[in-house]
Amino acid sequence: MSAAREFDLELHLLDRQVVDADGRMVSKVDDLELNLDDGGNPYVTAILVGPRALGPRTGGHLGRWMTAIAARLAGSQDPPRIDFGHVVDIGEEIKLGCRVDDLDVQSLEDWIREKVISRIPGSNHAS
Amino acid sequence: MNVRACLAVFTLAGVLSGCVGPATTVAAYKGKALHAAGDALSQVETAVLAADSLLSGRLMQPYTEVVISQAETDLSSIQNSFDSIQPPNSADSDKLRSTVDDMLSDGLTSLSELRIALRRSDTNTVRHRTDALRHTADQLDRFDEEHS
Amino acid sequence: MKRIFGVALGILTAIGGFVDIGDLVTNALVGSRFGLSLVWATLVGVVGICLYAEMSGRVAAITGRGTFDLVRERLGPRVGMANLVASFLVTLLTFAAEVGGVALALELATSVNYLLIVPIVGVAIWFVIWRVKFSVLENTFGLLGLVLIVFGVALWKLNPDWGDLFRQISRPHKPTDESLPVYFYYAIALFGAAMTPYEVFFFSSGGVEEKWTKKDIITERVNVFVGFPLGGLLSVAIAAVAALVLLPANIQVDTIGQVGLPVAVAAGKIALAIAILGFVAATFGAALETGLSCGYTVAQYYGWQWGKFVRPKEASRFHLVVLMALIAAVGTVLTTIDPVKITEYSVVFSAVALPLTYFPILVIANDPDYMGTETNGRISNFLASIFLVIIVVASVAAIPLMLYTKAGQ
Amino acid sequence: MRASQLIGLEVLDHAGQRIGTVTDLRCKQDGPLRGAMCAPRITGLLVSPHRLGAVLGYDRHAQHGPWLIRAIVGGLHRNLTVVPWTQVASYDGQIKLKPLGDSL
Repeated sequence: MSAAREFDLELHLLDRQVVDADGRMVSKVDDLELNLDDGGNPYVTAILVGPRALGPRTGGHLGRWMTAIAARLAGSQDPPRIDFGHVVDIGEEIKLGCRVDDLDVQSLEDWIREKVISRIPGSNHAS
Repeated sequence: MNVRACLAVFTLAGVLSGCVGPATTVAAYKGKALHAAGDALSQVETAVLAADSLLSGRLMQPYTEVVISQAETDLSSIQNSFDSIQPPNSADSDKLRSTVDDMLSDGLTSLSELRIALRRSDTNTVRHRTDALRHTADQLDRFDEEHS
Repeated sequence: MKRIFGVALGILTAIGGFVDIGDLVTNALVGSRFGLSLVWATLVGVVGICLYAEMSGRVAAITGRGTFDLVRERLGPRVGMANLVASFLVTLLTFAAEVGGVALALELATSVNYLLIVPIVGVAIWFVIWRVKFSVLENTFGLLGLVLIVFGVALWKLNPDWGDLFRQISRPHKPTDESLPVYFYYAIALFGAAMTPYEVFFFSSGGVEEKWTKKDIITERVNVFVGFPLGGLLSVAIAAVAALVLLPANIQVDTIGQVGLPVAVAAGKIALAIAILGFVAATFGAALETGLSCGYTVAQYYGWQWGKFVRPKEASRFHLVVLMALIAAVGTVLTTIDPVKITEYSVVFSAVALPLTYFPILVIANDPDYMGTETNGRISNFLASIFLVIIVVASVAAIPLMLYTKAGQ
Repeated sequence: MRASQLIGLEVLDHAGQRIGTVTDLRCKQDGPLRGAMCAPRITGLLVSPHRLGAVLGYDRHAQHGPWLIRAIVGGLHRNLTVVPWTQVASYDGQIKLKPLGDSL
């Protein structure tokens, strides 16, 4: 990374595709978690993913409905987070240094894989 | 174009297709009679074309059966929706109604008999019914010219 | 070998995507009512889809990402969501029309009631999407769809007065007994049939599935500028044979059976059998494309793993969306709504939804951040801007015209 | 706190005068070290006088492409100002700025 690169959060980070070390698509950057450093300046500490992060930004009935259902299913308002430490490259896509299975951010994907898709024969046969 | 507008449009469009409201004026009723005659003509001519093609060996039996029974179903729904329209109380409208209704009924009977003959591969009856349909088609065509 | 498959993708998207149930029905219907006086709308649609598909294919090749991935990134989640809902519903409606189309075509071949065939078609679609390799899927239905050339043979065998046909096309005049709003309603329907949004979703996502890169841009351009005009010619042939055989007999097309009749009249049983095979291949190919596109649009918006290039287990949500779209499509046809009616609505609503994805793709195709040096050239930008106006006008006029003409009554 | 809770807020100067809405957060990658690289630290707010631009998503950056696009989209992007984060007094519900001379 070049020295102290400057960019805009919404333009270069928000809604970008997050890809893991194997190139598998993890999620979009649905929102970003900010914390204050000792100088009082906010800085990005994590990528927030899933409907609980995206819902408020989509707004309207669909947005609220999406957030409410996800929150009830997961039993908490806070969306899953990917610590910003995992990010190794901010470019066309946001690349992570780890694999998606090591992160606990795809509970819906895992649930559907277990309950539906892997039950259908041939589900691990790439085509 | 928010989500609500988009969904409302879908339901509205769904409702609109093919509903026939009650006729009010004589002219409107004539318009509906012409429209029904035109639709009926299309179904009868389809059956004639399919039967002729079958008889001249250019069309397969299953295909013909499907086309003809489809024409029969459509013609009966054309007749039902036309008959369900309340005509304005004028002698001309009543005369118009009976003329069109007779043609539609003739067409429907010929079509049903054609379908039955077809399934029995009874070529003579198919030929006769097709000629009868051709006659009904000419009537509908003349009706169309005279009144439009 | 790669290049041949590349061209196959183009042919499939041209035939399977271009000539689908929407084109078969709309072109035959318009031919039987308006003769060739509306062919200009199909030709405008062909030029439009060439531009639109080329742009989105190039965007996919350079960025390696699908249409809706970029639409959300470029427009933000709110506008992206409205875009997604509209495009998904139109694609689902088209998917239902395609499933109905396959069943109706098979009914013509077997005279088994189409409602009995629909569930079998549903299972077959799921099996092919689930197990058959992307490139195999492309080639089979691409090449099978080519047999629709039999409409061209039928047109030639009718040996029409070609001069008169050309005059009808180049100097269109509206038939006297049809009103102007109905004329323009069907112009928009033809335009929507030619420029269906799912073709672009499938084409660009297919580009990502095939892992296109910058060097594939030439293949992509060949695919588009060979594939779509070929599809356009077939559509014109379908309209022409209907105009020559059905129009004089006062037959107005409202069933698939009528669409095939001119081929039988002109060239007999074998030609018709080939045409039926073409109907099945084109509508089945298009059903796969629309089914996958339902999955592509939603998965690309949310950023889920998508695509057939990974094992289904690794793209569970994508495959679940495709499965649910398939169940919804089969369910819609099983409600006994006439599939031809569904088709007529799907092409008009395609025209309505077009600007939603065309505009962002046009913006992205000009953005050096995304495209580097491969941004639009001056000519393509000039044409693309003209089409932006055409597409917006068609989109705005579509629904008022539909309501006014009671869907072209 | 989430980025989306800052973006879209109204920005008022210390006299309570509305300047515009936050359409983006400019940042520099020189925050505390986290894993492979420094975290992006917010250095300023991008404030646009238009609300529509932010909603439509076309207020982003200089517009390329045919004149028609520039005409439709370009207009939304005219005078975008960057307000340094040090100028921000509070950001609860609205962004209130400190008096001009104060942040130096």
